[in-house]
Order: sequence, then structure tokens, then C-alpha cells
Amino acid sequence: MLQYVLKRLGIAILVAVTVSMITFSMIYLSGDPAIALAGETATQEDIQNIRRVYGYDQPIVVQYANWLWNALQGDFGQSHYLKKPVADVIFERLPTTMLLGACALIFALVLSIPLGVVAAVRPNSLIDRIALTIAVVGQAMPSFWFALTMMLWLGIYWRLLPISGTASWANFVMPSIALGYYITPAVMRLTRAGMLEVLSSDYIRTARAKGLRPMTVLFKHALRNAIIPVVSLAAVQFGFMLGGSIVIETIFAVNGLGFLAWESIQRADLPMMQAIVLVLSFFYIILTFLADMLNAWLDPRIRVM
Amino acid sequence: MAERVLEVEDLCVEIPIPSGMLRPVQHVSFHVGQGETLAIVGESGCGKSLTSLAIMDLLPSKAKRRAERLVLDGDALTGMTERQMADIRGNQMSMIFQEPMTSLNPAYTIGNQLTEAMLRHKSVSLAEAKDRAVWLLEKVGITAARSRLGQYPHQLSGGLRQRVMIAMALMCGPDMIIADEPTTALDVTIQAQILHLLAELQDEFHMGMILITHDLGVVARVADRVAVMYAGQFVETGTAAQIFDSPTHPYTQGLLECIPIPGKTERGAHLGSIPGIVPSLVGEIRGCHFAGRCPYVHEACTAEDVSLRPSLDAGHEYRCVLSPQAAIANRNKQAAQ
Amino acid sequence: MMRSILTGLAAAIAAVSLGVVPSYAGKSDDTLNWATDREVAVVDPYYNNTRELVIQGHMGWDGLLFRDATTGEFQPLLATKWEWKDNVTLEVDLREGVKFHDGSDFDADDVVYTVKHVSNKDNGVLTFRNVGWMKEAEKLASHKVRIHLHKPFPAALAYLSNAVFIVPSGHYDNAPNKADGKKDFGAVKPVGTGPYKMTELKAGEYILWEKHSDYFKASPKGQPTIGKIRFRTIKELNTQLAELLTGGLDWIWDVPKDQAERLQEQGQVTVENAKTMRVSYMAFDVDGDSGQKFFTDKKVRMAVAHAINREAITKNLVGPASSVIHSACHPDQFACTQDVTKWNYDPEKAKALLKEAGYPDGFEFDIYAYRQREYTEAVIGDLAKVGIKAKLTFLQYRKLRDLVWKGQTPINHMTWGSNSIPDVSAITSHFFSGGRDDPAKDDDVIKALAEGDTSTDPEARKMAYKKALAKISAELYWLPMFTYAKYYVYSKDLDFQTTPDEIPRFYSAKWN
Amino acid sequence: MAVTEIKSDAVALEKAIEPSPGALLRRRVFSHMGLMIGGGILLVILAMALLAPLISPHDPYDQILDRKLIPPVWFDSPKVTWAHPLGTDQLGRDYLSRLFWGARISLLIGFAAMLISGVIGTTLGVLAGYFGGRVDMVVNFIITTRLSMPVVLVALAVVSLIGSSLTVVIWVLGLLIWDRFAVVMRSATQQVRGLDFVAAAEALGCSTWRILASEIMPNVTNHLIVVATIEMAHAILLEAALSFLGLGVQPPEPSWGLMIAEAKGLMFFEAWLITIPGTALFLLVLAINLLGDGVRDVTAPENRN
Repeated sequence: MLQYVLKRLGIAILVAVTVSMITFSMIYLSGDPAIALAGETATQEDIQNIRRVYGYDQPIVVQYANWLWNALQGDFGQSHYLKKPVADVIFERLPTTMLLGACALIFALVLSIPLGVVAAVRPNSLIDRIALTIAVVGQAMPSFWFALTMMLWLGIYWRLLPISGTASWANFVMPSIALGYYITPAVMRLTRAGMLEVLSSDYIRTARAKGLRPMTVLFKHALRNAIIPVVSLAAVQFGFMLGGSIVIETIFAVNGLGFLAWESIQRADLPMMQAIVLVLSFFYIILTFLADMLNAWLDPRIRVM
Repeated sequence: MAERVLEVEDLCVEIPIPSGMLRPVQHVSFHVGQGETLAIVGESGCGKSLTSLAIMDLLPSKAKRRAERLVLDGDALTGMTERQMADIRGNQMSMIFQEPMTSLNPAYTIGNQLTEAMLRHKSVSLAEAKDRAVWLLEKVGITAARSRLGQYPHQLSGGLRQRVMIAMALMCGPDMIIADEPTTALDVTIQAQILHLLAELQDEFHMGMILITHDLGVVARVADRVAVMYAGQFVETGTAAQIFDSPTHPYTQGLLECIPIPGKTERGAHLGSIPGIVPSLVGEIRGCHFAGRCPYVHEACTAEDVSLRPSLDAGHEYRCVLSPQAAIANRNKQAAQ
Repeated sequence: MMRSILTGLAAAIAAVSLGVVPSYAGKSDDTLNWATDREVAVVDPYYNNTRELVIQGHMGWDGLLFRDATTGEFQPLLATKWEWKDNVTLEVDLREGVKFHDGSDFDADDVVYTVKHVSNKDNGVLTFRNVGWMKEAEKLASHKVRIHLHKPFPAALAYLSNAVFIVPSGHYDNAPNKADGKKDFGAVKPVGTGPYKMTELKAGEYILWEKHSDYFKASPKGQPTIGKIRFRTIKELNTQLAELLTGGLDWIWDVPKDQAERLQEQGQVTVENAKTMRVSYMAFDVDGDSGQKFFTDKKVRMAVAHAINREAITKNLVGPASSVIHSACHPDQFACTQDVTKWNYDPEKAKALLKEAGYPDGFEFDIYAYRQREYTEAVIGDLAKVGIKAKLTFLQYRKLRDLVWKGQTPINHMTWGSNSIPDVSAITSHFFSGGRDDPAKDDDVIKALAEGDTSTDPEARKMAYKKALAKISAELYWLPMFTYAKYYVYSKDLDFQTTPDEIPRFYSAKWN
Repeated sequence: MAVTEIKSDAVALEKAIEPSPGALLRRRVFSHMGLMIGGGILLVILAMALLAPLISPHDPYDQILDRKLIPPVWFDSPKVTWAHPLGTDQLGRDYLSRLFWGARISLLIGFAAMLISGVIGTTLGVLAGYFGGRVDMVVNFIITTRLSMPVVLVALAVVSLIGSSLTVVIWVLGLLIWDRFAVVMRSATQQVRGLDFVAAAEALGCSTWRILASEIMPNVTNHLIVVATIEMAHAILLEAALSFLGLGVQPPEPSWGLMIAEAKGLMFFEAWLITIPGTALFLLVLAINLLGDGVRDVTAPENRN
């Protein structure tokens, strides 16, 4: 187990370093960063000055090392636009997005795992077909369309939910559904496929031959094994949701990281963009690492070696 | 004769498939007494595993079971609800499967899986269940039994797992045990140990046992009575001695030629094989199911359905249009060639 | 299993529908909610020059004078009396008994401090043009000051009323340091004398203002009546509309014509189309800095001018209060004449001109824009009809302005609101005095504008500006497009007056 | 075991009845509802795209501001005219013509992005699956790195930094969504590599490239087609999301995503304006997904969950 953990950890760190290099090189996509940083009133002299102060005159490897070193200490530099430390702004917005992501994930799992299980227990039944339809339709609808339609019905016509902002828990309902709906097909399909496979396995037959109650067979013996790949998927999807919440946050005026990212992109606020990409990537890496660990813990074949 | 634990009369299994109705088990009847071992033998695909699953009511959900009588310990299983059936499974009647590698749940410890049936069926404490599990593990020849309870299936070898499976089947002290090819997946050296163990335990606990196998060598060693199954039907039943000494049905004869039997087959003797393929079991088959492969086939075979009829000795039955004398004569002729 | 989940879900939905939904509803909790798509992180009239802050500047701060938006007259605000001693000295008597939000009293020291701080270029006031004309303020008595100018500045009173807000003495002294060591003046907690005081700021989400209960009674702005005013950032127009229709918002603007007309038909909210000081223009890369040299040729510029159907865009996309303009200023501004070269819609002539210029099959170039994408798309559509293919790059204002300053835009289709100052100097002089925004840097124009900017004789100014405007239109440095008309949409509960200067006076709004 | 027995009987039976594998495949194709529906819709859209110049009633770029926002013919409005069967958009351009031309661009984006990502992902996946060992480790590492970068965010950032155009959108999407190709191709190749005929080819001394081209590739094609459809749908939806935020295809090009984005402001008033391209996009993505599922079912019925 320890060996497994260390191996995974090593890979995670290596990936993180690579991602940080790619993110760092983003700054050179738009030309000379010093000019961008110097801003509107800068003279040639100012730009030279900035090059020196920010180290843009140094070899790129040194620049990268400095940047990474600062980033590791939580210093992502100054936002060009907001004129505040990037880290402060990000950590101010991160909780909102995390909350949204978590709600969306919970919604997705609560919807898709039971549907997947039922669909697997009764293949080709009405519920299976409904689940399949949800999956296929869900994959084909642009998310903003779904979000706006939901706003139209739940918000305007029926007045069930507040439309925008983050004032109360009710404000998170629509964005969470809109965001979570997009991962339900994948989770549902995987749960269904996993359950089908597990349910036809020999040890389920053994469990039934023991005279265990159907619920015990289903939940203790089947779901426990079928859920293992779903855990990985859920972690991966949670990472995707944090990065993919841009559209949803924009529509529902949720002032989270996705919204900040979008604003920063429009303002060409490079340090902010870099930091957000980096933070989200690290998040994803940590999540997949944790998912691996959870998997190992769920699956004794990995845990007990 | 010992008291009958299990009585089966006219058991049928039907499975609807796109091209019609598949009938893998047709009108099977037999009974098993206390301490008695019935071996069901046949090629793979003949319906013997489905027969056992039908008794346990563990058929795939699409499959339908019908039976005139299906009685365990005097209780009719036929009219039972799924709930009542679940109360019997693993309790009065257990099953041992052929794949020890995959028949244990990889996510739970041996101890957990051993005790759960007992905790389900009997009002015992976890400690009591564990004690019985240890006692049984020792019985099936597993050393350091108590420490095994905390281990996971993947930490055990195939032979050990099959022993665990046997112990698991015995947890509630069943009256009836069905062993579906319990040794097929194992090493030859271990096969013998496991069989020996099964026979011993059956004797000790005085259980009825159905042993499903295609290995006639195994049958010869442990079975009291034998049923030969072909294409969904029993084609010959009788005591082990009757079947091995005077096989009457041409299929049984063919089977016995296929397999070297220790002490019965001479070294270097001619090993036969049965030409042809098993008929499709979709829809109705007129006449004898073996007609397509039988060396002695003639018009009468396909004219009408053939039913089981008594052979020369009492309790020995077979399903063929030929008289027992004629059938045995055919065999001897064949052997002489 | 399934059933229990469904029951739970039903219970949750029931709970929500039984009124757990928090209501922002305006009138019921005495809060006016308004929104735009822009984020406001800095609440200070000098360190944030977005329109949102101009509006909130008038809520939180007072200038010395007050300009009546309808009559154009100046009225006393923090000043009670003002008098030009000569054309670079203005003497001002200050009002007594005015209190800042923090409870301190307003006096001459505050004016001296404010002028000293903002007129110092090192302090980095964003729109320095608004304040740079003042040299210093001199305290004559506890409530009397004298403001000295660098040079004669005829628009001084307009700027004093619209752009110079008084902060308490010492306001910026304890500003935190930025990472580069400079002071971050924008981070200071806002304090002014205005009718509302800021009580909450959640950057990027909302700014909450509360009634300033000690607001001085004699103010021409009137006494605030609505308890709270909340500004919210909502990016999506759809979301804004949805909030407005459900009572989550009380006021929005910049609603496109199509949507506004339909809202008007529905009759659930008040819809108003009002003039603004904002104009739309297209600036050509006259000297070819962008690398795409098409527009150095005047014939090509003329072709573009003839190709665009400004009447149709104005009528169909902008709104009834909008009109086509021909000179580089807003017709309501002082000295803005329309008596200049007019380029009418004539696609045939445009094609002929293109042929003459050597582009019989047209050409392809990049067009940049930042506001009301559909207006630019309409321009692109018109250009396509004469064979010019324009590729749109749509950016945020600041990013685009940077590109414009670097001269990298072949054509930029932009707008200018003149900071709501009703004087040509606020637009034409801003763009054509040879600065970074000047696409042509034409000496004649620069000279004429300088003359207009410094003269105090209105007639002389008119003459000078006319000369400049005529040259700009004749040479087509800009193609002036149209004046903006804004659609305001607000709750029927709200008693609100639109003004032509694009500064909604929320402080004087009332509930019906 | 019992289930296998039944299956083997059924298979034996099918074999006995069916004349040839080709006919069998044809029969499966034509009896698969999803495949037929998906294929049918896709054919119609493809025809629309290819024939756009011939069947469009108007020039899709031709704006007539006086005739803007004419509703489609089935609406009860005095403005309705058969000259514009689907009405006109907010700039008075014929909606039907834009829909036809938009099919071209949406399909082009989906197809081109899928092609780029397919080439990258398949190359990596097949190499990793075939060679295993170090190559596999490196490829796995690249895949993990790619997965940890948030797609929407990186796409937006890059497009905003280098400027948006059709080509840029295609390349950015193509370079970002190859991960699924790599993952699936890798495991498919691993499976095929273990089969006897590959070992036989190796034993015969065939060159590596020959084995890859003539033994491996033909046997992973069905997996490739399935992933290709998923990624094509994915690319089309991503473009729609980019367009929604104004960083997709630039106007006046009529991509379906852009048509939705342009019409979104009127969705509460003129819902048809967003419903028409929205439905088109939905049907396209649905058709592609159905096709993919169908191909999987038909070519590998044993994989059907």
C-alpha cells in the first residue's frame, strides 16, 4: 500500500510540475509580458524597468523557477486589472465555486447512481429506457441552453427559485442542477455498466445462494464493487466542473472562480489567468490522487498487498 | 432406504429467446435421501447446471421454472415466495459453485462472507458465528483458521478458496448440498483432496448431496446414484454400479467409452468419442434427443417421444426404444470391434 | 429506494416553493436593486472611471456645484457662491453644517486637500483630464477657498460639478501599499458627503449603499428617500431580464431595442428610451500603423462611409431617441455643429470608389469593437455588400483601448460618453489633440482645438471647433455614426427620472 | 456456468441460421433503431451542409434591417412570409439559409477537431498499447497531464490570447480533446496485442509498422469510430459554449453555436430564434451519439451493456 501511495504521489507531482510549465509558457502567447504589465501610461523606460523588476530580462528557466517558487508560497503576483494580489482574489472566490461544484456533484450522484442501479437491476425496463434517454439527451444539449430554459421555467414562470446571485442556498439549486446534469450521463452509464457486470458475476450468485436479502445483495455485495470506477469518475468530473463552471457561473451570476476566470480572460489579466489554470489543475491532480487512494481503500486487492 | 431430503418431479426450465423458446431442462425427476449422493453427469450444455440453479431458484430472471413437485424436507418449494425461498437458501440447502476464484466477493473478508449467511438465518451473535466459521475452516483443512477470517479472497489460493466455499455452504448446517462441478477449476492434485473432503463432510453431517460433474472418474468414486443427462433430459439413472457396469443407453455407453476409468479401462485401450453435435433445444424435439448422434438410430427413434423405462435391475432406468437386452448387446458388439 | 429519493426530492421542492426563496423584492424591503454587466472592485470616483462608478460617485460624494441635468444651469452644492476673480482664479464660498459619512464636518481644508491630491499627477487619478486643469486650492477662511488654474479653462464649472468630488482631508494618507511599493489609493474605504454612504462591498458581486441620514437639507440633489440601494453585477442580459421580471431587480439599462420593445408590449415594467451623451464612431487607421494599409487611402475611407447605412442601424437597432451624426461630437454638446461634410448611404458609389482605389473585388481587414456587438455586426453586414470583408475582434474596453493606443486597429468601432460633459472639448479635444487616441494627428485640427479649448469667448470657441470638426469629417479620420439612445427598464414601483447625461440619479428616486 | 451455456446455444443457433458474417452485420445494422435514426438525421444534416449553396433561398450574410425578426411561417403574425420559411434573425438575415450554411461550419468544426484529436490520440494510444513499458508510461503521463488542464478554461484563454477565428477554434479544440482517443485506443490495442494472430505475425518476423498497420489497426477500428463520434459531438458542443461566451466562430459566419449565442438575448421573447438552431444542434449531437452507440452495439454485440 505504501509503495502504491508513493508511486501515485510521484506521478502526481511530476504532472503538477509539467502543468505548471505549460501554464507558465501561456504568458508568452500574447507577446511581450512586460508591455502588457506596464499598462497604458508606460514609456520605453518604464517597460525596461518592469523587465528588470519582474525579471523578464532573465533566462526563461530562471523566470520559471522564480515564478514557481513564488507560486508555491502562495504568491501568484498582482492582478493587472484589479491591482490586488492574485492569490487573495482567487481564495476569496474559490469557496463559492467549490460549494457549487460540490452541490452539482451531489446532485449528479444522487440522480445518476440510483438511476444507474435501477436500470441495471431491470435492464430494458421502462426506468432503464428513461435513464438511457436522460443520458443521451443530456449529452446532446448545450449547457447554456439548458440553464436558460431552467431559469425560464423554475425562475420566471413558476417562481420556485431565485434567479441569480449567491444570497442563500436556494440560489445554488439551479446552477448546481445545470452544472451537475452534464455529468449525470457519464456517471449513470458507468454505474449501470458496472452494476450489470457485477450483478452477473459469480460472487453475486454466491451471495444469493446464501439466501441474503435482495437489498443486502444489491447494496453490500454489488454496489460496493460497482462503485469503485464511479469514484474515480466522480473525482475527475468534479475537477472538470470546477473548470467548466464558467458558462454556468456567468448565467447565474455566481461570483466564483469560473466567473473570475472569464472576466480575467476578457481583461487579458494574465497573472490571474495563469493562477486560475494552475490552481484548477492542481486541484484536479489532488482530486485524482485522492480518488486513487479512495479506490485503493475500497478495493482490498490494492489495499492489502 | 434413507428418508428423502429432496424430491423433484417433472422439473422444466424454459427461456424465451428471440428465435423461440429454449428448453434446456425437460421433465427431470429425481430424489435424494439423507446421506445420499446423487451425481448428475453430462456434457457441458446438457442442462445439469440449470437443473441445480432451478432447484435453488437462482435461475437468470428471464428463465421460467416449472415442476410438478419440488419438495425439500417435506416442504413444497414450488409455491414459495422469493422471501420464503431466501430463508431456505444457504440455510436448509446450500450450493457450492465451480469457480472458487470468482465466487467470493473481492471487497469483503473471508470472515465477513462466512458469517453473513449464519447471521442472516440463525439467531446467533457475531462471536458465535465466527467460532463456527473457525471450526468449519479447520474442518475443511485450513490451518491458522482464525487469522484467515481477516484475509481477503485475493490473498488465498484457488484450493483454499474452494475450501472456504465449502465451509461457507456448511455454515448453517444444511440438509441438502448441491455441488456444481466443485473441482473443475482446480489442480488435479487438489481435486482429489476436495472431493475426499466433500464426501467425508457429507458423511459426517449426514446431508443429501447433488454432485454435478462431467468427470465420470469423480462419479465412480463418490456417487451413490447416478443420473446421466443429455440435451435437457435424464437419459439413464441408476446406482453407480448399475451405470458403470451395465450402461444401457447408447449415450451413456458412448460417454463411458470416452473416459478412462481407473481400474476399469485398460492401459492403451481405445478411447472413443461421440460424433455429431448436440441438437438445438429451441422448440419441441420429436422423439429421442440423441437420435442425431446415435449409431443405432432407426425410424422408431424419431416417431414419438421416448420415456424413461426400467432396465434389467430395480432402480435402473433408461430412455431408449431399444430393449435393455438389445442395447447391452449392441454395446458388447461395439466393444468387440 | 427510488421511491424514497423521489419523496425526498418532492419534499425539497415543496420546501422551496413554500417561500424559502429569499426575496430581494425592492419596495417591500426598501432596497432599490440595479444591475449592469460590469464588475466594480474599486469604489472611488478618482480611481475607477467606469460609468457604474460615475453614477455611484454622485450618490456617495458631492461636488462644489450641481448642474441641473434638464436646464443645464449650475446650482450651489457644497459651494454656496462662486466667482471668477480672473480667468485662472475661482473664488468659492463653502457651505457650513455639512457632514461627511464618518461624522466629521466639511470645511475648506477638505477642498484644499482634495484638489492637492488629485491635481498631483503622481497620485495617478485615472481620468487626469478631469482634474488636471486645477493647479491648487488656497484656503482663505474656514469655509472659503480660492481655486487656481494652470491656464484659462472655460469648461471648469462643468468639470467641478461632474468630476471633482470632495473627500475629507487626509482621506488618502493611510492608503495601503501595492506590491510595487506605490500607494493603493483605490483601496481606501469610501467617505464622502453624498446622500448615500457605502456600507458593504463584495467585489464582483454587489455594492450596498445606505441612506445618509445627516445629509444636508439644502442640497439641490434633494433628500434621499429610499433606504438602501444595491448595485449588482450580472453578466448575462437574460439573467438581468429574468431578475427584473421576477422583482429581483428594480432597474436595468442598456437593454437592446428588440427586448425593450417586447417588454414594453408586455407592460409589466416601465420602458423608456432616453438620449445619452454617448456617440458611436468608427476610427480609421489613417497612418497605416496597424499594418493593414487600406485606410490610408481616403477613397477607401469614403467607400466605407458610403457603404454603411447608418440611418437603418439607428432606426432598427438603436432606438427612437437616437440619431445619425456627421461630426465628431454629440449634437447636444456646446459648439457641436452638424454643418460638415455628410457621407450619405450609397453602396453603388462605395463600390465605384473601391474600384478607383484599386480594390474592385474588395479586401479583408480586422475590425475591433467592445460594445453592442450587433451594431458592429450590422456594419460588417453592410460592408460585405460592397465586397469588403471585415473580421470582428470583440474585446473588453480596456484591452481594446490599449490596442488603439498602440495603433494596432485598422478600424475600431467604439463609443465615447464624454463623461457626460456637455462641451465639445470633452470629446473632440480628447480624441484629436494629437494624443494616443488621435488616429490622424492632423496639425490643423490640433491647432484649432487648442484655440477652442483655451478661449473664453463662446463665439470664438464655436468658430475654432467648427474648423476642427469640418476637417475631421471632410478627411474622414472618423466616421461619426450615431448618438446612443439608451433603453431604461425599471419596476413600476419606482418613480425614476431619466436624464440625457447617462447618470441615473438614484439618490432622487422614490417608490410609487 | 449456466449463463454461458445458454449463450453458446443461442450463438450456435444464430450461426446455424445466418448465412454469412456480412449479412449478419447488415441485419444488425438495419435492425438497430438508434443507429438508423442517428444515421438518418446525420445524412439529412450532411445533405444540408453539402447542398447549402444550392438549396439556400437567400445569401446567409445578406442583412435587410427593415425585415428583421420575421417569425417562422407557422407563427400567427402579419409579418410571416414564405420568402423566409424560418423567418429572419435580428439583423434581417434569412434564418433557413443561415441554418443550412451553419450546418457546414458546425460539421466542419466537429469533423476537423475530431480528426486532429483523433490523429494525436490514436498515435499515442496505439503506441502505448503496443509497445507497453516505458512508452506506455510516458504516454500515460502525457494523458494525465492533459486531463489535469481544464479544457474550457484553457481553450478560452488561448483563443482570447491569440484571437478567435474558425481555424484557431478548430486547432485549439483538436489539440485539447485527444485524451479519450488515447485512453481508449491504448486499452483496445493492449487487448488486440495479446491475441494469437498478433503473436503469429510477430513470430513470422513482420515489421512492427506492418503489424500496427495490418494487424492492430483493423481490429481497433470499431473502438476508433465510437470515440470519434463522441469527440465530434464534444467538439461541436464546446464550440457552442465558446460561441456563447463570444470566443467561438466570429460573426457573421453562421455556426449553429453562434446562432444560438446571437439569439440568446431574445430567448425570453422570441424563443424560436434560439429553439431552431438549438434543436438543430441538439439533433446533430444526438444523431452522432446514437450513431456511435449503434456502431458499438453492432460491431461488438458482446460489449453491449
